[in-house]
Amino acid sequence: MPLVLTEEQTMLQESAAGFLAESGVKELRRVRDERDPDGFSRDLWKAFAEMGFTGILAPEAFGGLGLGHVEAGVVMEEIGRNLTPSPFLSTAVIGVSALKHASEDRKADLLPRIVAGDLVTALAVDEGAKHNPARTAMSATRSGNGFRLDGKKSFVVDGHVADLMIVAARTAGSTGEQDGLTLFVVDPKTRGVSIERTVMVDAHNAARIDFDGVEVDADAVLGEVDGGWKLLEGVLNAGRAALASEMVGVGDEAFTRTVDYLKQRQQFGRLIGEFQALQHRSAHLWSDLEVTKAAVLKALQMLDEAPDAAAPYVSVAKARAGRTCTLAVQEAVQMFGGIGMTDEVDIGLFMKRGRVGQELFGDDNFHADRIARMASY
Amino acid sequence: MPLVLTEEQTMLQESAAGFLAESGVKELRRVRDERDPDGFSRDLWKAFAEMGFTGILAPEAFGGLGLGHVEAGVVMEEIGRNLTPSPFLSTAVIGVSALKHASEDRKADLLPRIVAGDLVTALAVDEGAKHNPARTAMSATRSGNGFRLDGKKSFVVDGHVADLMIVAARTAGSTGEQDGLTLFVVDPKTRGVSIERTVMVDAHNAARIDFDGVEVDADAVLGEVDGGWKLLEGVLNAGRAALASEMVGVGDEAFTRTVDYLKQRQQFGRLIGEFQALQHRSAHLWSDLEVTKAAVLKALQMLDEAPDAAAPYVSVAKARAGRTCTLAVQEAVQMFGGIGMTDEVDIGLFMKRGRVGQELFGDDNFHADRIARMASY
Amino acid sequence: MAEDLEAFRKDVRAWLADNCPPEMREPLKDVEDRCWGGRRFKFKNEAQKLWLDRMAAKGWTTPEWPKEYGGGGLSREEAKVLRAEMARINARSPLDSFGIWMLGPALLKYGTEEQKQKFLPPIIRGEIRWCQGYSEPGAGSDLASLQTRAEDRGDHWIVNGQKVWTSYADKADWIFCLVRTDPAAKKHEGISFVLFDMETPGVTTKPIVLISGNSPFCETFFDNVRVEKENLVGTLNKGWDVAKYLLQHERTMIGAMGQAAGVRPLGQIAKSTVGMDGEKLADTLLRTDIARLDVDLMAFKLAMERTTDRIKRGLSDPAAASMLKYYGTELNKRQYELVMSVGGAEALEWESERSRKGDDARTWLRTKANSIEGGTSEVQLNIIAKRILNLPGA
Amino acid sequence: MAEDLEAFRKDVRAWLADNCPPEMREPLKDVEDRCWGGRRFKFKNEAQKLWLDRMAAKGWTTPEWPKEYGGGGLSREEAKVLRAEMARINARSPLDSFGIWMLGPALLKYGTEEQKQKFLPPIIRGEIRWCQGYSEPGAGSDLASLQTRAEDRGDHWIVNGQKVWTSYADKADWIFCLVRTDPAAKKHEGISFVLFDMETPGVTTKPIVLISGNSPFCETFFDNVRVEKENLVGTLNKGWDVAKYLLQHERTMIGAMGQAAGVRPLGQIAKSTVGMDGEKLADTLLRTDIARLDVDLMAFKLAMERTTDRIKRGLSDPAAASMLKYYGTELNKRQYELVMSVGGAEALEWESERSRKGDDARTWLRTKANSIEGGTSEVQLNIIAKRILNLPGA
Repeated sequence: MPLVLTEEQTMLQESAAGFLAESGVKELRRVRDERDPDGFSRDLWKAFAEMGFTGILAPEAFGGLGLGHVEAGVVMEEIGRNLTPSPFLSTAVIGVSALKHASEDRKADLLPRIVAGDLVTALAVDEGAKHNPARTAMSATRSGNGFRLDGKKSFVVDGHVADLMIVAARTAGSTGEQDGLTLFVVDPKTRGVSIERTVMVDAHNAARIDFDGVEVDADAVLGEVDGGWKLLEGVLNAGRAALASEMVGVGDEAFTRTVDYLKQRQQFGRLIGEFQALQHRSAHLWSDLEVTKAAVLKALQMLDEAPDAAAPYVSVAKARAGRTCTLAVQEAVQMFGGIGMTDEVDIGLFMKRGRVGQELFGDDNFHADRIARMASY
Repeated sequence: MPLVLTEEQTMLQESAAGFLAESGVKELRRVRDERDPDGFSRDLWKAFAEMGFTGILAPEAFGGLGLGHVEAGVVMEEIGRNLTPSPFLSTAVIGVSALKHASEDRKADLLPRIVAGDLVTALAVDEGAKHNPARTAMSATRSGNGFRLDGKKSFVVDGHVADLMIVAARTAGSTGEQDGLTLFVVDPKTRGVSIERTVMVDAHNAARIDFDGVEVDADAVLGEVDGGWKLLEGVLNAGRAALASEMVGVGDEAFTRTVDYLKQRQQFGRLIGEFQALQHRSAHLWSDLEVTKAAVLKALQMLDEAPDAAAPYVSVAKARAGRTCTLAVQEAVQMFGGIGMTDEVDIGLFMKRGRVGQELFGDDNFHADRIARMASY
Repeated sequence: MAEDLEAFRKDVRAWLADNCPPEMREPLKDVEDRCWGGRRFKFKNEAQKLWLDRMAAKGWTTPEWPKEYGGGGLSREEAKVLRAEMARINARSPLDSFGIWMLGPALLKYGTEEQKQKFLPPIIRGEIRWCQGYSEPGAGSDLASLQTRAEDRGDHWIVNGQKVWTSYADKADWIFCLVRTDPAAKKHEGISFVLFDMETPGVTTKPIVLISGNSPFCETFFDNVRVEKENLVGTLNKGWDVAKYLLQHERTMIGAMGQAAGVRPLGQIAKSTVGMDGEKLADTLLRTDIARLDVDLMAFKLAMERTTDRIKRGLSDPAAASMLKYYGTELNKRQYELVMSVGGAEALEWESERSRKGDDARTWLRTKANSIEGGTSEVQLNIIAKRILNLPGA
Repeated sequence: MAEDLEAFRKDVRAWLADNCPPEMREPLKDVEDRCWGGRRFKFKNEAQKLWLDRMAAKGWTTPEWPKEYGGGGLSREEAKVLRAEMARINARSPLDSFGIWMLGPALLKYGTEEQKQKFLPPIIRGEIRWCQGYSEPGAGSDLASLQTRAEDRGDHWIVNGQKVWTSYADKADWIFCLVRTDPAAKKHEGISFVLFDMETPGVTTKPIVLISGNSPFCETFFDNVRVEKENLVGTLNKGWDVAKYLLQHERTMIGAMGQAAGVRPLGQIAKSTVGMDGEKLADTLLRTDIARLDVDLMAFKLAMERTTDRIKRGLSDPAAASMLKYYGTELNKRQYELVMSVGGAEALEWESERSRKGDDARTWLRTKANSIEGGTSEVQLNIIAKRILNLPGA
């Protein structure tokens, strides 16, 4: 597969770019400043559905477009450029990737509602301050016909607006082990579930969720009991690659705005873009972005073509996206100077989103570490 | 103690600078190109003695100057600037630091000969490719009235010209433990010692030494049996700080020559020093060197004033010197361009010495790791 | 000498034990807990006011300033002892003040005797709060191109123009300000350094909301503001000298900020967020970054010490302040990137109690300004290239 | 299509099995083992010559060059299969050649039919070894200021001047060379791209000893050297176009060098030099640097692929080659710093068998030239700033 978008993918990119640029960064400001209770616009999400975006990964049999991760990544990149708050990552990417492993009945029930923009999902996996799924401690003990869930989850994207949660819990083994994990589909309205929305630095959705003796039926299990690791990793990898794509959008847009600014701002009687030191730093950053774009596209392609071999590519993509986006937003703020420190200008918003994207589903350290582990050193 | 040289130390610096600049980098070239069997000039070493440098750390009672590590560092920095091959580090710094712990008789025998420039010593501690004294595996087993040494040492500075070796061996405990090490004073001519000179990239002295059933008397022990760790660490710290000082000299001289070159070399119709990108990189490097100089001077002062508390300062100094010197020589070669790649110009010699200095007695990773261990994280 | 110091230490310790209220030995809960003084300042509690008054009475809000103006008159060594003893009991700073950090040193060097008598005591006692009027919309790094005009009206000037990045202008009582007194002169010439009351008619301020969510800075507008000529500091049209002197103070201060902040050791915090694997942090990459930062923080602290010691010996480099400013602020930014990395998801929370209302995140964002304010990193590098390295065209 | 490729793969595999001598499947012991061809080349052994001749006969020393000149005539996909199959059996490159890497592509684009007929076949067969005459003592990065003059004498030129950094000029048979044919024109104008035999009277060479101890480059002197006009490539006075085209090839090649070198995975080597602590390298800081390098190496490999794919789609960026050159060479330098770090004291030995005669150290030193030759990193960044980012004055 050549490392370029196909014609269809390029068309999708253009349509996503046009659609999302309409509301642009203003939408994030609205959500933040109005303290929107949902943290995103239901109308805009419906428009996502009308554009077909919600169903990119869903099979055609369930109303979706039956496209792949490359296409999802294309949309994510434009979301990144516009900092659009939406449940696209949690629902259209992660939710659909997870629910593909559900029973036919459940798929027939849930997927069309996701595609229609009527159902939001959330993945509850992290428990500590840092992403580390193998360290899942939350317990799921057999109880009656099903399981009883006890534990705490944090950094659950769209957790406070989710109609349905996918929850990783431990049915066997001990903290730190990959074996013994099981995924559950849980209704957030179940007794014992308490949800606290956590307002984040980037004004995107996240929540902490407590599970206190939450009873679920046996058919809440997604995949196999004790064998949830592989499924979870697959779902996470889909999320990581999509997020990497979003971060390329964030970093690239911050970079583009910075280069534009360099061509306008005067200091010492010259355009600051004339200063060679800034030229070299910009040229380095452009190179860095190009290399990262290749890594991210490859990861998305691998998820479509050879998902079982995708893990190292996904880690390279997420690690690179984390570092490159960080560099891009740092250079942006520094080159904008004082004005870049003000809330009036958008640049700071890119820095904030970049930071959250870096942390979500494993930062660059987590993923470089994974590369080292895979090579067993 | 203020972080500046005293008047006396400044005078010493000036005299060392003048003395060593006389032969300058030419001396290293001579040693290398003539394949000097000693790897240094005996005459020059005698001149070191006449200047009093050999006795800087030796007590006055034994003919030395009774000065401190700051003064030794002052000389080392000038050695670095001129890349002077000499046994100053192995003998006047490390040898004297170690032999200060010998019996009065032995001190009376050895120290005056060192001060006179008649005796060269070598410390044999490393065994693997990377510095790691706790991993010492070489064994010293009780045998008759003394010990029997078996094992291999590498990267022994001045090992092939030493008149006397200080050898770390294990009398108890196992590899990786600090307890159970003992230091021995060994005559290189003892039966069972075989020495291979290893020609190094920087044309400075080093050797591999095999000990095959080498018998030594009980009074060969320096310090206490099984309790050599603290003594060894003290001696190594003296060597590390002195080496850090040498590396400041190497890096600073490479930097000075580079800045001079920037003011002479024309490209694109301008002096290359006019290009802002090179100006900023040079200014950064100057700042980096200033910070490192502070760290190195402090380490030397601590060795003189509070040696038991010196370890973290020594590690900061050696780690900083390693990184800064590496950056300095890299920038030097890049800014000199093609001509910097030729043997005709000296810059490459600074890069080579910088690399060896980085590796000797622990590179910057080793020492940053030590800082982390001291803070137990 | 050493004995005198020990005696002094004993006295200080005893005095602090008696005079520092227990509430003032608690760590700051947030930035709101800092004492800035000034005409309109609202003390958090009785203890805060007591602590300020007692310290001010001894002159210890400015330990090294001359006694004649109300300062402590301490030697550098004694001041060090005082700081050490305060640190020992975790005593809070009695007074944070741009008057102390910035204007004071400039007045001591360039002020007339009358100006010193008039302005220094209220600074020391925390009665007048000052702000700085340097930057303008078109003149950020390029201060010399500033436009605020002061028209000569005999015994006073009439000032018109606009400043930005005036720290706490909305809370300050007086401003020290660069104005152009000779419009014909170019660049660095024709600028003067003047002082005036923020309540003078024609002065208005508008807070700037920062990405950290805070508003420590303002835009400040001058519309026919009357400034008395007696409030000129230094020579007419030579305000640039005063500003440069003062900038050096500011640079050293900003460079040192990360040090003063007293960040908890990252290695220890990381233990709880990433866990241990034997004797090492389980995230070995994070451990690497923390260890390398610790090496550099320690080295930078020593570099600050060395610079002070070199200045004392008359060995100061012309651009030492630029070096400390550049290196210190870049280091501080790196430190706070790691604070965020160590804090993980928790540090990203913006309003929760758990995250102390986003304290880490807000401080992280705030550090990004360190390498911009008081002369950008790029400007510092230019200065070093020119004044230290003498590179052509720098 | 895919089936055709599979059939081709089978054929290649069988042919290689029959035709690649076992000696040519051993890793290179040192650089001396490489086959450069040329009139004066001494083959190491019979197998080396056999391997070259067999591959040349198939045109597979230049798999994608047209068959009419003796090339392989393969499609890009087929060439990829050939490389993969060669890699599978660790087959050595049959021929290293600046003729293949650099001159050939330029001739294919700018050469006349006669020039192609004359020069390409001997390149493919390894009969003529070429060197490059670009840089001059005063014109390193600033190629346009070159001074070597070619005086018009009707059917030929007389060339006088000096070149530096001529790769293996002392071993090459012919040179491709930039000379100034119009001394009145300025900078990039008035330069022509010409070819001539190194045995022409008036050509002398002098090897340059490098810091690696090797001498792959020479100074080359031209003293009234006669060059036939038929050996002009491209248009008179427009040699800059040819040079630029060729530089792009060179850049991509230099950028890719680290990849092609086939360095052993550092993580594995480090296991033996620093040991393991559980499942991780005992030196966690070294582990960090290796892991980050591995991430970047993998990403860079993908960036090269992507660039090729983009060019095929007509999406090439004007300065993509500059990006690959800049990024690849800096990465390669970083990689070799780590090679030295992983190798420790052993890698510092310069002559021992143990260190393969200082192979790591010499290669490490050699990599420092990567970011200088073929346009420095600084020049690449200038090009990107100008051609991609359109920054003012770049």
